[in-house]
Amino acid sequence: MATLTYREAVARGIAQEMARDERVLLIGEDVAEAGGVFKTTQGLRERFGPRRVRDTPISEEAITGMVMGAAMNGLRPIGEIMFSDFLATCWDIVANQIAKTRYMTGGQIELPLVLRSANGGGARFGGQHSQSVENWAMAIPGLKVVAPSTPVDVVGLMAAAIRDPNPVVFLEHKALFATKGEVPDGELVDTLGRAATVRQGDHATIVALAAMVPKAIEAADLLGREGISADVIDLRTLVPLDVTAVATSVAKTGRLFTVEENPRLCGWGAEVASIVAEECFWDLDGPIVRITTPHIPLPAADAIEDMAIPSVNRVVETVRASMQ
Amino acid sequence: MATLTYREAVARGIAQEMARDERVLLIGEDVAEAGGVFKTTQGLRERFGPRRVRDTPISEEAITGMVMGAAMNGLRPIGEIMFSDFLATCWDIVANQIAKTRYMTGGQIELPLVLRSANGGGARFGGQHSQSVENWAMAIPGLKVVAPSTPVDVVGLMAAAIRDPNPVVFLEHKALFATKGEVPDGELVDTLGRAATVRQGDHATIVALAAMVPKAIEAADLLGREGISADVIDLRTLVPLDVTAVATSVAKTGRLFTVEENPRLCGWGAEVASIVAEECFWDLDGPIVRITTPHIPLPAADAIEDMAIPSVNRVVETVRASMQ
Amino acid sequence: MSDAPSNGTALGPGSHPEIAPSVRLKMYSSMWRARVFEKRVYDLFMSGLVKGTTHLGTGQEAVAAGFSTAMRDDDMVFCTYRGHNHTLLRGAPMDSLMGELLGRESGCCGGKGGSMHLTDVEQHAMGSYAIVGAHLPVAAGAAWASAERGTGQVTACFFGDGTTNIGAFHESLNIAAVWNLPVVYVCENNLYMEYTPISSVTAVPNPAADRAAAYGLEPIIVDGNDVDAVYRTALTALHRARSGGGPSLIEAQTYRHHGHSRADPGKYRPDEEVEAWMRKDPLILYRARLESLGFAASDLDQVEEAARAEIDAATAAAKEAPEPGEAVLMTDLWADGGASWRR
Amino acid sequence: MSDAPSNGTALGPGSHPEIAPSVRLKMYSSMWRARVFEKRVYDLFMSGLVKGTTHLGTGQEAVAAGFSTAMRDDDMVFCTYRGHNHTLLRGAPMDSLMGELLGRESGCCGGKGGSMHLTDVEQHAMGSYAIVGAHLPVAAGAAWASAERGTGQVTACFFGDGTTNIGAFHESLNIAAVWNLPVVYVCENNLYMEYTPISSVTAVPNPAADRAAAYGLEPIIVDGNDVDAVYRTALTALHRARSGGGPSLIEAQTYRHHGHSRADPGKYRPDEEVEAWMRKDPLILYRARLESLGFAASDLDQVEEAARAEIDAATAAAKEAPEPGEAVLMTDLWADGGASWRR
Ligand SMILES: Cc1ncc(C[n+]2csc(CCOP(=O)(O)OP(=O)(O)O)c2C)c(N)n1
Ligand SMILES: Cc1ncc(C[n+]2csc(CCOP(=O)(O)OP(=O)(O)O)c2C)c(N)n1
Ligand SMILES: [Mg+2]
Ligand SMILES: [Mg+2]
Repeated sequence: MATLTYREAVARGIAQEMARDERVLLIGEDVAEAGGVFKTTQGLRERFGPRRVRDTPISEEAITGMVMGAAMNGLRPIGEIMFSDFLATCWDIVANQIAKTRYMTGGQIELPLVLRSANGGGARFGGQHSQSVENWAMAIPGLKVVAPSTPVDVVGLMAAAIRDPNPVVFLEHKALFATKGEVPDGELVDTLGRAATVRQGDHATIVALAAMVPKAIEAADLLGREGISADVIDLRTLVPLDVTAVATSVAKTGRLFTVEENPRLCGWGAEVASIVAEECFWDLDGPIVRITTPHIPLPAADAIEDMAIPSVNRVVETVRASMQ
Repeated sequence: MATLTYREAVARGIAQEMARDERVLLIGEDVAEAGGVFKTTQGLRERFGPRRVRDTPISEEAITGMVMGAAMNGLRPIGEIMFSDFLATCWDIVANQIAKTRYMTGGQIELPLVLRSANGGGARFGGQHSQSVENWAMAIPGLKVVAPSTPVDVVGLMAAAIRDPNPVVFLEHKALFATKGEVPDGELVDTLGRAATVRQGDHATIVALAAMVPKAIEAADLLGREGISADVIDLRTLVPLDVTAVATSVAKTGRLFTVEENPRLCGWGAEVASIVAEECFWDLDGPIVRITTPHIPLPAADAIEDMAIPSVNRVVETVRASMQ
Repeated sequence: MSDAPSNGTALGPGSHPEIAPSVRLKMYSSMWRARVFEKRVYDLFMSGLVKGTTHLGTGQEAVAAGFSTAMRDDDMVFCTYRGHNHTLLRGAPMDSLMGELLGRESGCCGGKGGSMHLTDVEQHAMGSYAIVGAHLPVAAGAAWASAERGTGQVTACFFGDGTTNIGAFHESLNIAAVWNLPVVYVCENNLYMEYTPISSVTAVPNPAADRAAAYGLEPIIVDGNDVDAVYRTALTALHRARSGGGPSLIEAQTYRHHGHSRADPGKYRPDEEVEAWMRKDPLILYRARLESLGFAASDLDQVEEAARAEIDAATAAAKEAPEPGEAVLMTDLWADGGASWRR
Repeated sequence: MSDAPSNGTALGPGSHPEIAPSVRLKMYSSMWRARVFEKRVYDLFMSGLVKGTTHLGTGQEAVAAGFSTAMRDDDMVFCTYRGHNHTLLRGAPMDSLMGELLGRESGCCGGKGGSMHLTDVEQHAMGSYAIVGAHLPVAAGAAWASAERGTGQVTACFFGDGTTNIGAFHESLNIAAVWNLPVVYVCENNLYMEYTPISSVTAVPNPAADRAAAYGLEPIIVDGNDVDAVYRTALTALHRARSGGGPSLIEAQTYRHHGHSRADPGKYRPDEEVEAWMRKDPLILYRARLESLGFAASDLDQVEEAARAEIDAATAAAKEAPEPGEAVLMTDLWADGGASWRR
């Protein structure tokens, strides 16, 4: 058992799979010599050599397109898109090519690839380097979407993503890079599509993802002291979505709250809320409430960025007010 | 009063505004000499000259970027992205630049521009030319999103979009181009953000958009004969969203159904459903049901494309089953 | 493809001997097979059996015929929505292509792809891509994998003149050059991007060749209606790529006989231009050359007849094939064969 | 900007007379103002007052100083996250820039933009763009509007060497050339894209100049550390654009003194390389030239002192300014001043 930071866990997960399978390669901007701008790929080039860990030009369409082409031809490549905001610069390759090719070719083309990217706000980087775009990816049929909240999940889900025969968008949260957690020694391989219930309670279900998970946990702890006990569900992956975990919890608690960082409209919270409003309607004892970033770009100044992203306080107050 | 096709209404709306305001220009691939691949811009170059209606190279980032830059500097440009699927090739400009610039600059930069695009399926074009991407745009703060269902709405909403001081994504539905409708003579200017209740009923609220509107109407008529009467709401614009119209109707009927063409996850239907599940929860008499395209790319073969997109039949059966 | 000249790809630049008669006959046959295929697709489109849209390669057959003949069996091809010629000549069975165009379950993509997405991975026809420029980086990636795995494969990537103005072209050519990838980029310059003359939207006269230097590459222009010239150029570029010499960018000058897509009559093109190019029909030119080289007219006639017989049989088979049913709709999104997003 | 040489932009290529002493002094002052500004930003970043990230233009001042001095008042500038120099020298008040960097309500963007998005539309500093390449087509669009409206404005667009490899570069240069737009593209080649040497990811030695021909443009390289050379090159290109001669693509060779961003010490750069370039510091070089031209040392000292006084005052003002409050968060998404998406 070791204590790793979330950022170290990224490198650990990739290294585990690169050591196991020589078809796994990593490309991206500054991933090799520099070890990544977030130091998430540190040491990989030294360990696996300059051909398997390679720096690219600033050419996101080339990075994603090449990862796709290589996956068609016997590799299991990983492409890094430095900030998830930049996925927009290669969205055609991601959403129209990578996601659709298996279906459109009647299953002829398999694309075992991973696109990794640093997602989310809280770093005072401003509107073009802070977005949470997990909902962009979730809205595209053919992409799996992973967004872990702890170092151990990073390692295990990274391994699962790399081994998955489908394209996976793997979102690492910038605000979590420095967080630490225990990671068992040896090979770790998790399963995509399983949520984790990280707190147990009876009165409410709080569903969260990535950097919102620790906030939801803290909020649940505070609410617990007031007599409102909540299940906190860490979705971990958006596609496949663990509807069973959410539905089971809502059947018990009767109330659903989602805590999401992406801007309000059409986020994953809307999807989860809609599923529950359809499939678990008769279990509900009150409104489904989404706690989100407002529908704005994230501002740079710390004073207002902190107001935009859901806070522990906002979760506590929203749940409390809604449960009264 | 004249009878126009939906495609003629596009040209009529643009022409009305170009005649009124010389700052309005149109650029795009094959929009000028050829009058558009869907013939939606026919006659504009002849009428307004080759400088105001201009063909571009195949450079979607240039088209959208230039429209943005021109809007900063005194023009009110319209850019055509031929198929809405191609918005992915310039999504950075649309989602990260155009949408965010006013906010990020503290309101210094105004972007009165319109991006028009042919949206939607049913034409047997296959997975890369058939998508409904209205939810992509809705998920981005800073974009208004318009998707009319009738020729008269096309004209009036086009005028409103062009006059709006904000960036507007204007989605014309391919399956509606040949449909006809009465359009009054003279200047037409509609309002963004107002839904239309196109059928009145008591038992259910059916919310639809663009090509799903005629289907929802037909379904409501059929259901009406079985004693299930429904409000049919044509949203017309997704941003601003006419929550009032939907909430008022649900308060009356107690049941909400959405009929949307985009793939299932994170569509506008999820947003509408979530709003109702939060704000109108106590009005609801039963589950909120979304009728959507499955979460797949659209296939090309007519036999299966027709199965994928919500049909009148599917709406009737889903509502009927859910109301029993 | 199996009788592609196995020695061809071992040739260095400038060292091509005469083209063997069997190779010539094969290329003649290839062009005819492509020609009759597209003619039939056009007729079926006009009669409403091919739905949606279709982009014919008629007039541009020499490019696909020359390249496919020069390739090694396991070389890969990436092409566009105007990809029928390439997919067919790479080896995809005519009936599976026709089945796809008619939206049948027998289609190469089971009806899910349609005219713009013909794919036959078994034949190394790695797909037809319908969004301009997108397949260029994908082709680079396939080539990268060949290089890493040491398979000796070369990737050929075909696209149009209009494609040279989109960003993905630039990114792909640059990285292909920097990484010295075994990929051959072939611009089929047919003078138009849809209805717009390429010269009116492009900063240089030769949209591909005049950009080669921007990637440290040699400018290469070939008469795309002369199948022998294409074949020789292909051999050189494939050899270069296969022997570690890196990518090429080739501009093949050609012309489409039909409009851009569907029923477009192509009226935006000057009559004289069309007529001049019709006189340069690659099939007519090549028949004249083969006759002057002593090929028997009857042998050539037989090639043409075989092509006609093949397309008739393929059409009949496709028409008889069933349409895909509900069971097909929700398959093949994921590697497990299904389309479920939930648990 | 108001004392920019009004005759400058009327000059044709090659016809520049001597640079007037007042212009030289102004450029020296510009470089110093930019230098002290960035130095202060660095210190404030290290002390935690500037948060997030920041990309300094230290070492590259001559490019911004030369261009801003050559421009007409209403010419427009588009730049990147490494845009402090350009925004400041276009005329944005130091305290509003510093306010933005400290996340204050007094900031030019009210605190919403931050270091990477400095903008001052009143001064025609049309924004700093943080996604590589995105502002190139936007600049083309602004230039297009000038041309259509007949304003006579020229747009200057600054970007780095690494930016030449992204698709938006290609699309912008092509359309700017085809539409003959009054835009001047300036690549500040500082040899690195972040931590990666540009030569290791680019197919040509001069990332911008070697691509000019791909857009029918002349290759132009200028010593980006020689403010006089930059100024003259700027005059020529601005004149060409203003008089209908179309776009230019200029490669200004320069070097950043700091690392790429934040606290990056830039250790990936060879010591000798750094030292050689430090000797080519544009401020040192220019002071030497001005002294050799007979400018009084005391006048030059005074310029430097004025810059220092200005940054001290600006810093004090920014520190005193209030942070934005909740009221600011939900403003300015829409033209009506608000951020509501519903009715
Ligand atoms: C990104 C993108 N923009 C626009 C289109 C629409 N479109 C399809 S084909 C075409 C013209 C392509 O011209 P060219 O590259 O010369 O190929 P050709 O059709 O002549 O073979 C266009 C604009 C598209 N498919 N993708
Ligand atoms: C599309 C995109 N990809 C990657 C980045 C991350 N990034 C920021 S600056 C930079 C290097 C840019 O290099 P260059 O163009 O030479 O400009 P310089 O920083 O040297 O001024 C990179 C890769 C980005 N901002 N946008
Ligand atoms: Mg063409
Ligand atoms: Mg640089």
